[in-house]
Amino acid sequence: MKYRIVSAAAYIAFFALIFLLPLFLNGFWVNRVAIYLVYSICAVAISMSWGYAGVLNLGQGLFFGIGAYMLAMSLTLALPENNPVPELMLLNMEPDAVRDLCCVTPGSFLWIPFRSLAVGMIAAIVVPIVLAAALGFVMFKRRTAGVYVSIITLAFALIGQLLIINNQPLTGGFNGLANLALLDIAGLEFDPYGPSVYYLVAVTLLVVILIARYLLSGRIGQILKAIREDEARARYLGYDVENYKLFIFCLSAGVAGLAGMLFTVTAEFASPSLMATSFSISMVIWAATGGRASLLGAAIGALIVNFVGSLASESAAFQPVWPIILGGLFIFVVLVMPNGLAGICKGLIERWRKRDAAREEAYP
Amino acid sequence: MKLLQSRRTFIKATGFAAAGLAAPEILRLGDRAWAAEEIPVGIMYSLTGTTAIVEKSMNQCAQMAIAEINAKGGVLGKQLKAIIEDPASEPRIYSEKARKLVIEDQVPVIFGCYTTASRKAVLPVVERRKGLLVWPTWYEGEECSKNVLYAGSAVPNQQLENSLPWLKKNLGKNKLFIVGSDYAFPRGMAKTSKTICQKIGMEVVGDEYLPLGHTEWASLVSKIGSSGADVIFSNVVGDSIVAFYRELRNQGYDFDKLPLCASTTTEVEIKAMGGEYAQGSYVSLPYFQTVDTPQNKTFVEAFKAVAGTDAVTHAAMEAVYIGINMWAMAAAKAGDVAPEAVIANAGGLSFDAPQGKVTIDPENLHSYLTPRIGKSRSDGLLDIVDQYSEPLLPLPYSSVGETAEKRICTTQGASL
Amino acid sequence: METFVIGLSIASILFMVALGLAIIYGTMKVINLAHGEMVMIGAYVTVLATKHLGFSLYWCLPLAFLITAAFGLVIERTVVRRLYGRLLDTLLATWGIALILQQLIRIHFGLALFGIQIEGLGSDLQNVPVPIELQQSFRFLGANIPAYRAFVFTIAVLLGAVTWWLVYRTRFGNQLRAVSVARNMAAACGINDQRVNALAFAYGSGLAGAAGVLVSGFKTVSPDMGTPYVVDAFLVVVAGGVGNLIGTFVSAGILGEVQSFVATWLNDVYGRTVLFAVVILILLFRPQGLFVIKSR
Amino acid sequence: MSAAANPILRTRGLTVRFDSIPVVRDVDLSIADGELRVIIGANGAGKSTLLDLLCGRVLPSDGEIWLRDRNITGIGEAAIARSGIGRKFQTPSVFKEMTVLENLQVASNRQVRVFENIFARLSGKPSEKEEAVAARTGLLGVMRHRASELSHGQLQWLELAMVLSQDPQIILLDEPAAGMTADETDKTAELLLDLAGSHTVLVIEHDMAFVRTICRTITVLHQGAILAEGTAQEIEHHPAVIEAYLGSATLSHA
Repeated sequence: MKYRIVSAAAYIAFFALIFLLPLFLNGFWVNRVAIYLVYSICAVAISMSWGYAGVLNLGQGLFFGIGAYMLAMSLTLALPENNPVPELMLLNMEPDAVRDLCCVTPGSFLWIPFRSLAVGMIAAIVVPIVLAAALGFVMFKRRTAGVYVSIITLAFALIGQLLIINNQPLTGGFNGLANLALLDIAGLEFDPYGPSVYYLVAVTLLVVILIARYLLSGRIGQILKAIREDEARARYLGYDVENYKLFIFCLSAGVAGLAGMLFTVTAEFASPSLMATSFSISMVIWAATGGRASLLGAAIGALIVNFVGSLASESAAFQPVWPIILGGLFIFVVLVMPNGLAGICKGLIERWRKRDAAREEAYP
Repeated sequence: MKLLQSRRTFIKATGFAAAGLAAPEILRLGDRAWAAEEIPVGIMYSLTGTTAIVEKSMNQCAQMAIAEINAKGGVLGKQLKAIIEDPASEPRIYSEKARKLVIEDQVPVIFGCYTTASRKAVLPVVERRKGLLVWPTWYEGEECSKNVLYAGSAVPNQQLENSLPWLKKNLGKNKLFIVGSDYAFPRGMAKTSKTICQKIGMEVVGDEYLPLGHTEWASLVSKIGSSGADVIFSNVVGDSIVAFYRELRNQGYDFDKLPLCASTTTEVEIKAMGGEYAQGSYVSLPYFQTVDTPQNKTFVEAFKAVAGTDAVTHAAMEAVYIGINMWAMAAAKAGDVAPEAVIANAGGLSFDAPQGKVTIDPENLHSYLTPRIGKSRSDGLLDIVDQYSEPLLPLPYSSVGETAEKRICTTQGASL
Repeated sequence: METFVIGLSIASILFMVALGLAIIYGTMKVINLAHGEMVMIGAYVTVLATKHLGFSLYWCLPLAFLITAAFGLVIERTVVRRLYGRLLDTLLATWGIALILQQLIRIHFGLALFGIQIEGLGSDLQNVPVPIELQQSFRFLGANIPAYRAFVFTIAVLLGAVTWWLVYRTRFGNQLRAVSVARNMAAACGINDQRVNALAFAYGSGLAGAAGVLVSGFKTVSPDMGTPYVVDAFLVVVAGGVGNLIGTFVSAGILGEVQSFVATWLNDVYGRTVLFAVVILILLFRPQGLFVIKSR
Repeated sequence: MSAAANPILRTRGLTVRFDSIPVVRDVDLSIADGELRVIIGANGAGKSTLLDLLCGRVLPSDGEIWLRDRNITGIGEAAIARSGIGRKFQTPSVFKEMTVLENLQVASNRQVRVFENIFARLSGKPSEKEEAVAARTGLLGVMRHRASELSHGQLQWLELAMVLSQDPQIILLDEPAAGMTADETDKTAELLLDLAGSHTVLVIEHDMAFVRTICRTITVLHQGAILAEGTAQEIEHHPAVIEAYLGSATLSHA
């Protein structure tokens, strides 16, 4: 019972801090922390699939990147100068091509639905889910598990990144999409340096964590945990393990896509570098540092690692050794604190509980 | 703080948050006042990550240029104070660091970026927050921002208008194969090349792209061999270059029989692959270490004093040097370091750079540069075999048909 | 024909890197994400040995093998050993090792912080002199064959053969296979499974180091050169069937050829895409890989 | 061979080969509703593989498995489990990091599809059924303990309890008394006898003494094929069995 109280208190304290923070920050820091909160959402997504179900996706960056691209496409078209055809296509079209989105470059018709902002926002979540479903279906139906999943998702993300770079007339290629309108929903303009975007991100993080917690503390969370513990046993109890994995894989991809979409709003660009292996693995380390099996822990881990990282890179003394510290952190977390910061806290509470229990026994 | 308070529409809707605006300034982290006698300037070249190889030397050169300016009394009587950030070769971090420089440190100018991808990530920041980026690298053009000073950066027409006709006339070559890394610059170069080739009667027999950082060139090199090309134009970038040249040698190609002209192979890459692999190949850039001007002699000496005797100077680095100096000139002329003032006064300024005279075009804020062709020697430097007597007009949109008569990028912006 | 030869040479590099990975993965089910860094270290050993010791490329092969094997041994002893049975965690820890190794090269093992620079280290690209006889190319069966690639192919086959002999014809190999099939049983039979693990890890790393020497001669040497190799090599191992050297050999051949042919017809991006698709297909229809040792 | 009047489980010509070596050969098995059947045989006789076949872990190379009038060959472990076959392994396989109650909750939840579970809430208290099963297996006192804290015998019972909460029609048990103390073994035997009748139980066992205490019908597997079937007494005097095992002395220690 005590653990529950402590955990609830931790949630409240964290979100109180997050919601009050902008009062003390200037535009730059509001924006920077907002981006870190976006990363927190990524870490939560990793925690959902890895921490709760043992599915370690090392290609999460692909889903994040796709989410970013989907909204970025809509925001590109929202600029008046990008109508009827975005500049990137004018630069890449054949000289005699028709200047219309239907056929200015091969595949440009795919952009047509993105004239609507709503489509962009929905696609940012749905497209990652659909892709994850397709990949997950193939993987899980074939009983691919453990490290195989990790490596296949990693390779999948690499290919996705290459294809986006390779199709410059359609995607903007290596440079990505950077000339974007501000997000504007029903006249409400979201300024990346103001509290509007910050609170958009913070509220989304809150909602994501609450929903994820609601789901995962219910029956499905228990079943996923069981699958993580012993897949075969779950199967002999009649559970279609593949479907459960597929479910959490897709859910996690959808959350990553949502985070990607918010990244576009906050950082004002989408680029294939978001799909790089190193970025995907960073997400995992954020979650691992904070505690893979704790949604709040993962979110906090993302904040801490990024914050310390940016400070280190801004100090001349730390800058050259920061990658070594980061690498060391990987090893340290894995060897010494596999359940991350949250694990340490849980351990402390457990000890506290046991001490209390012992005391109660001693003095009945 | 004035800049920061624009666009706060949402905030007014929430009284809770509006209270935040009234919070004492002292509580706001990170605001700091600069000593009145110093002007902070941002320097943002990657010190880590994949492009650090080149960007490190650009960082050194930028610091050197700032030290020189300060030694001469600074800008408007104030010393420049460099704030150095490491964007780690990642557009994501470029964007973040640019925000820090523009908003938090409130620098009036950022000298930085090397790849177009990084510039594109920085662009929204400087455009929306009314900052100024001084961009150094030769690139594909196709950009006409009024918050970027393209000082010293060549655009495709300045690398191609000289070299392609030269290959045809002096070497008698007619069939061109274009290779490049897979991104906007090589593709833009290829488009401009095709336009020029059509005009001068050369045939483009193929253009192929490989992902950045790709090092397996065997298939592509053998494709060049079977394409019937008699000359190669390379827009390959970064570490792929080494593998590409080595593969050409391994498959038995000879630059005397099948010449190669490159747009991005600088002294740095040649040093890395070993001079003997590049020997005999051509490069088209406005600057080589071997350029024979008094300014260059001092520039090379000064840089070697900073970076060591076996350091090489190269075009991107020279462009950094040009950019910083021209920014200082523009600020001096404007009597102000504010980005709008600097931009408004940059047009028409000339600077005696190591490569010769460089002038900013008032229409598109790009630079008149002197096109040159160098031929690699075995020691890794290049002999200049051809150069224009006058700097050439920059046409950033030459890939989509911009000409001196029909400008696409003007003071009004780009009209495609 | 030339496309085929190119495929073979892509395959030989893939094979050399994958072979080490296959042994490590087969024995202890650990995926070493720092395996690419072993390739990188091999390449840097070549750079340093040719620059400072005047070694020729040939002599760098055994030297790099020994040095990377030593690195492998240290990694196994200090980190990997503590993580047996925690596969996903090993993945992360070895990625951390990879980061550290790369950065150590960039900052000259930390000496740069004290102002000491070693020529051949740092974040620059490096170059390795290739013996002149390997810079030629010759004609064979009507195709133009680069000597260097023929050399790479020969070494790959040679190392493959040595490894095969080692695994299937020696006492160590017996122990290795015993451990990979049934660790506890092997341990119960008096095999020192920890020692076998350590040796296997070192040997696998050494192979990667040797591959690094070969790579250094025709590709780029830089601190982050190794990263792309791991994923490709792992795909080869998976497609070939885990714990099966012949499978690794054949799948490296097939994947190398696939990439080469598609790259020639379309381009290298699609080459890689198809390669990945082929691996997925293999997993779909033969989840155990091309060659399977069936067991209960 | 065996001809139960109303078989709940039948196999026809069940065969499996590993690397073309047959491990189970042409097994025709027929188990009556409510029967308690024991399968014995030497090491490598194919006993565990036979159970693996029945629960879908191993696919047969030939032959069919019928559960009442449904062919369940090759429909997958989860589907087989859902159709009413529960399996307990020789080394207990439970969810170690979860509490006993959680283990039982996962097992007793019979709505196994993803969408039935997304919004399902958990109760912090055991349901009646879970409590009953726990009482039957003597786990009531340790409901809140993590499975990893249990003794070996308790783990065996926990797994059995999980199989029971599945409401299976048939329970497959692989050496349920392995590694138990004499006391625990007796309790297990009692439990099995208790189960028979209400459930159909198929047990693999090595320990002939244990077999005698629980058993009605015995099937002897030898080199993957059925050698004999009958009561304990019949089996111990069956000439083929005696020949195969070089005398009943060996068999009793097999």
